Amino acid sequence: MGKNEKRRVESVLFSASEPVRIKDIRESTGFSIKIVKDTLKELMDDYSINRKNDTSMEIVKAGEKYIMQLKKNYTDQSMIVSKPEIKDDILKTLSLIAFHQPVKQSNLRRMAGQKIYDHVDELVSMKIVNTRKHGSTELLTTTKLFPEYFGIESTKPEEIRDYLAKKVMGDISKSIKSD
Amino acid sequence: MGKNEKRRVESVLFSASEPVRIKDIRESTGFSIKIVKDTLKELMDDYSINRKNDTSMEIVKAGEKYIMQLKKNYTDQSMIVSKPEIKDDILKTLSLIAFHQPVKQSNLRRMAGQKIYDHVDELVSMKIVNTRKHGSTELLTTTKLFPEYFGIESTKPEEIRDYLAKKVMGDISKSIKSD
Amino acid sequence: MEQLKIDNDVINHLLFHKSLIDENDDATRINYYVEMLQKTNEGEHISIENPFERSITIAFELVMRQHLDPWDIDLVNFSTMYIKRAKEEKIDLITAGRIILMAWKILKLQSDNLVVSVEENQENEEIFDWNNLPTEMWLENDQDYSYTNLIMKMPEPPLYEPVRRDSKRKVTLIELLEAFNQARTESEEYQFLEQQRHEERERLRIKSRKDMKEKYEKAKSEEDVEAIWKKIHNLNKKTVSIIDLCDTKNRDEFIKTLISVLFLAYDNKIKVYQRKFPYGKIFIENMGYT
Repeated sequence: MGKNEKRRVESVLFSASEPVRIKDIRESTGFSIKIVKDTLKELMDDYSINRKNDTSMEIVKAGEKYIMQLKKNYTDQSMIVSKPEIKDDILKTLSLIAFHQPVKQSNLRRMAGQKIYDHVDELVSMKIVNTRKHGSTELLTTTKLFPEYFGIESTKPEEIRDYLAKKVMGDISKSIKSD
Repeated sequence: MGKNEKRRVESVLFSASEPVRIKDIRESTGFSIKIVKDTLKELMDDYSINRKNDTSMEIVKAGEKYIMQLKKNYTDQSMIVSKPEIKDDILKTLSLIAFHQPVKQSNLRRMAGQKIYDHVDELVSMKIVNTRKHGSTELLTTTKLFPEYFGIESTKPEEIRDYLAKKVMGDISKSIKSD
Repeated sequence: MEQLKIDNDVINHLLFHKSLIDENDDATRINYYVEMLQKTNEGEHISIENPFERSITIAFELVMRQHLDPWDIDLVNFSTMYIKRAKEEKIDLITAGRIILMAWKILKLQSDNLVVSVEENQENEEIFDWNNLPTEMWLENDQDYSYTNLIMKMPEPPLYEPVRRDSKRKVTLIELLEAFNQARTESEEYQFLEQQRHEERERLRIKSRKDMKEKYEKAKSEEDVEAIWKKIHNLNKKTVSIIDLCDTKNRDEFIKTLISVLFLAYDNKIKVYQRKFPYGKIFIENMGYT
């Protein structure tokens, strides 16, 4: 592939910030499927083999999609400058659900107010919280994704609960000690 | 600078979605201010001079901050997710404000007509333009966000003015000045 | 107290204000402020006995110390800071309130009025000089003129929005735990406040009942109740409206009737109800009617 094709496919991957399908790349560049595929292959080699030590990024296939991302050994120092994908407020609600699960939506509202309805919607759409009807209210639990996401070994609600409690209490006692 | 420094500073720039300060890079990498500055300089050269045709990205100074972004000639076809947010008409009004700043709103109206009132409102709400009462009219200036948003190195009004003059008039402005 | 380096903006602001007041108006007050500020500026310590004037000094100090724009004071913010200062300085709050209003008038309201008068002048000026304006006033040289012209004619603006990544990373466990810690505290506060609100509502409910009962006891007069009962009885209907019993436009009469009606209801002689709450007609059902 020519340099121009490479640069244009690369620019799509860079700006997308999330995995993109071959179809998406074809649509924005106007290249044929074959050209997109071949170019992707060459780009992946460039980043991971030919220019291995000259870039901290890589282009990888993730399922049926492609993404430009940091190579693993460079991810640590990007922590400070990149923003977390779940906003603070929503994260708080998630932690309450994780701790109190299975928890009735109405009880959660009593703990933290009206705003939790929006938060629950968003958490459900992220597939990290599950909701099921229970009488007139919803019963909320975390999904399998939750322990995966946070690298918690346990999948059982009680164990997640214990884990959170221990961690938070631990932090508190630490901060008390350091005072 | 060594390759390691370059890669680590590069990884910070890649993962930041907003321009970052030297201080932020120092915090994430643990390098001294001097190393960060030198590395940035080398990286900027790599992307824009040494490897000019081998990358669609560039690293630029945006006001007092630094950011990795697409080179201008790749911005059009890379749009899957991000689209230009500000309409051309408003960008024109903004380029008048940036050039003539501080400029009275009433004078701006004389240059470009009634529509500027809406444009100014939008630019103010985006925090790119600042307005301050001055007698009966508003005095308009660009804010600190302006160079950051557009990836312009200069932060001083005179320098911004020169930058724009050069863009629009090319060498004409130089010959006028030297007269 | 720490000596203040007076912001010249504030003095200029006052002088500007002074230069614009009507000749017939008395400028003494402004002169006094300017003099006072200039003295402070020169490091002179001014002890002010008059609480009213001391309050004004504090207002100016705040404006200057907080580097507020004398043309544009955020009154809400200013008031909060001012009340705090006034408490510290032990100025009584009624004076302080008056001062805020006055400071506001001086710093904002009056300048707005002035702006209007300046505006009027400028508008006149504009119309006057319109023919000479375009190039001389604001496009002072060739470069300004060419730039502006080119911008207006060019199909594309010289500025473009660069494309950057919208990178988001995953939330870390530490962040989750921190969020949990905060959520717990906030939830406790939220529930505590809810509990307090609930108790307050309950307290008010009981109190208003008690008040009502006392008022009712005071207001009811056996004769009034008897008279209304007679009226209801004489209408000889199962259900009547309160409109049938009194002139509802006469406030006193209406209240007297309503209280008697309530008393009769209390005695189980009648039933009182509305079909539409709270503004619907008040109906009275005679329990003894057969």
